[in-house]
Amino acid sequence: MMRAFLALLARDLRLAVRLGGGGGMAVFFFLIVISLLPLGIGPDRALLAKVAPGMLWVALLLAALLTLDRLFQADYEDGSLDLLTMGPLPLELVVVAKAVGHWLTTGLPLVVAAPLLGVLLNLPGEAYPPMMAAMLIGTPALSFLGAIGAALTVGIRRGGLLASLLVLPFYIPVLIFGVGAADAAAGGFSGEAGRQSLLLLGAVALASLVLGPLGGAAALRANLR
Amino acid sequence: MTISELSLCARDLACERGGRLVYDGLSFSLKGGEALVLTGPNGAGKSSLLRQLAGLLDVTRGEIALEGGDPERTPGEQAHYAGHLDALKPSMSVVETVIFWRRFLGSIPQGAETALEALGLLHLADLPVAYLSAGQRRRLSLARLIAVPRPIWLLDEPTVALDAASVARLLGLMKGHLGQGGMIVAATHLDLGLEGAKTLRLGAEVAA
Amino acid sequence: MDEIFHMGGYAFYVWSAYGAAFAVIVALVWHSVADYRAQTRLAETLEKAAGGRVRRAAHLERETGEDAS
Amino acid sequence: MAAMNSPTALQRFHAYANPARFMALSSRLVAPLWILSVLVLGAGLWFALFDSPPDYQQGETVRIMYVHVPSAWLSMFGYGVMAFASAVGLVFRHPLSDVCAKSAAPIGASFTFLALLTGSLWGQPMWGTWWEWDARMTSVLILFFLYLGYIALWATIEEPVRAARAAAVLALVGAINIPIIRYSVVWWNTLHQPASVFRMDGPSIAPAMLLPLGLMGVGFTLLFITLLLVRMRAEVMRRRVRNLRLATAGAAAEG
Repeated sequence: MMRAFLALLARDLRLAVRLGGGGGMAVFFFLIVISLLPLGIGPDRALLAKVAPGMLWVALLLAALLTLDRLFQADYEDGSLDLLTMGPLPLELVVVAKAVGHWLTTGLPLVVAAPLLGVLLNLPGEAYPPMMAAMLIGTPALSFLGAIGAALTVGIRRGGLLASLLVLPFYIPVLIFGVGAADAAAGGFSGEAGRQSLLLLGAVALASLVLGPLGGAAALRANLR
Repeated sequence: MTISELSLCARDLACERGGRLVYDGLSFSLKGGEALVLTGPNGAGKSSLLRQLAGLLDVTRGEIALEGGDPERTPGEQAHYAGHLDALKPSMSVVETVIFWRRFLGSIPQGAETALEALGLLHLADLPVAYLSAGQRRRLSLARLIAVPRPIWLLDEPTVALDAASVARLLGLMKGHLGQGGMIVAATHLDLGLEGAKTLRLGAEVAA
Repeated sequence: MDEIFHMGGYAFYVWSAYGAAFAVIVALVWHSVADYRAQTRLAETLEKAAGGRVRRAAHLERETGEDAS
Repeated sequence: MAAMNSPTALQRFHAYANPARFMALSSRLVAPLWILSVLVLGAGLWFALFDSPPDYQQGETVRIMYVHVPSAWLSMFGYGVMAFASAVGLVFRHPLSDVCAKSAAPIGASFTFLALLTGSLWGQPMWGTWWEWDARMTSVLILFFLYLGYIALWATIEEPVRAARAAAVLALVGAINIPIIRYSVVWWNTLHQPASVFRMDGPSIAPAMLLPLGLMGVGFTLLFITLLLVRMRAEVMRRRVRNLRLATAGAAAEG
């Protein structure tokens, strides 16, 4: 079973690397959205620093949403998904493998790109460590919760947009606690509020690790059969 | 475990698609070494029956039972389903595709040559799937049957896009599978020439 | 010599800039050369596999032109 | 371009654009170009780091200029090469110009990134900020996006000829759009904040700095050309591999 899990994960990573698109495209989108912000609200450094944590998180959520439709859609269209359900691996673990692959190829590159973009928004130096910690904790939740939305809309034409609408409400706790962690540091008040946000974010992430595979597998079963 | 003791039974099977009853009260039984050929007009439910047997489609009524197989696994997990879609990734090479199937479907670590040899694809092993012709893709898709041993083969129009030589090759593989005590359920318009195969004509049941 | 590395107190910025430039250029050179070697090796193996069936000269003539059709 | 309209020039152009001839010619050029690039860059580095005076205003940080300015130059030169090759590719339909445009993009993008990065490292000690949304930096950032979009388009379309056409259109639209973007950004920036906060045009360059800057500029350009040739050779080989593979699959279908 472990071998089947690793085989699927390795295949997804290999496909992501070969096709290029995926994670690179998400990082590119992230970069573009962040660069549009100063063009929209003006190059006022103090103002940018104030909105930086929130905007980084919002842009990161949007970039992650953009890639959700790749999670199951391609495998559905070429018939691979049928095979994935016929293997020895429980469907829940298939969803875990897909979500882990999605995080490694999308979530992780976005987190790596975030500090560079923080520079563009004049994010204060002390906000970087908590923001990075929050993003590292929060992005797996984006992949696992996103898997539910992607599974719900698999097989629907232009399902990507619908998946975004379905998933966004689930992303709200991640956004609130994630921004909370960075804002607390940027605002200069004690580490207490930031630590609390990080803990809550961790709880959300852990819950999504359970909820995502269960919900995703249930949605796939409902959609496929 | 000898797979010749296997038997696959469908009792009183019904299928409903989009509110329409495709078939109802369908029963058959198949023993190891036997083949069942599904015939009938378009929309009679040949593909639906195969997907139900594979566990890819919910059974509206009735039941599907596999006796003598691995009790830990569903019938679908002991079957190969080759549908209209070939489940191939253009950016993976031929040999990578087969190795992935062996690892994922059968937890078999290595070795893909036998399957590629059996379908005459060995000389294309390192070629990315994107370069294959329709017939070569079909053959690669069918290489799964050989790459991962499973007792039941569910084939939906397996000869589509295959030339005469490849059809003969496939037929040889099917006979070999039956000879080892496996089972085949195939939907086809073409007369495959499988001696002693049972035939199930779909569409007639609903009309009668 | 020390004052050169000290860069009038701006060592971090100056050496970072040169370091970054060096890293980017080395990465670019490495990627370009490695890609060329890999493609050449691949082409040679494929040509060997193709054997006498397709002559090399014929390929040189149409290797990029063929796609334009 | 005008010269190419005469038949002999066009013939000569096509002769050089023949991939086999290109491979033969470039294989003789690559090694000397590597040596020349390294020599010029080595001399440039010596003057840049050890044998040029610090600036009376910017102090030692002025040495960042010797990598920053050549990178910025190549970011534009690279786009120029890419756009020109794209235009030639669209008009004359010769695949070698597509190869040239495709190969120039990652090099140009790398040097654009380097220009942004070294600019940032220069900005922090001089202006006290890593990044400022000033007109020039913003438009270089947008140029970087154009490069990335161009590369992404190439990567997305499987079939080389179709990818080349689409990418060429993008490169040309981008070339027309760059001045417009540039002016809009200048206008945008001056609207929001006075341009007097800081300016890139510092004191005019002293002759002692001109030598390392010139050497580095020439060295970077030589390096660009060398890299372009190597990448073009790799691309030609990639297409050969593609055709060989198509032939393998085709031959298997016949046999």
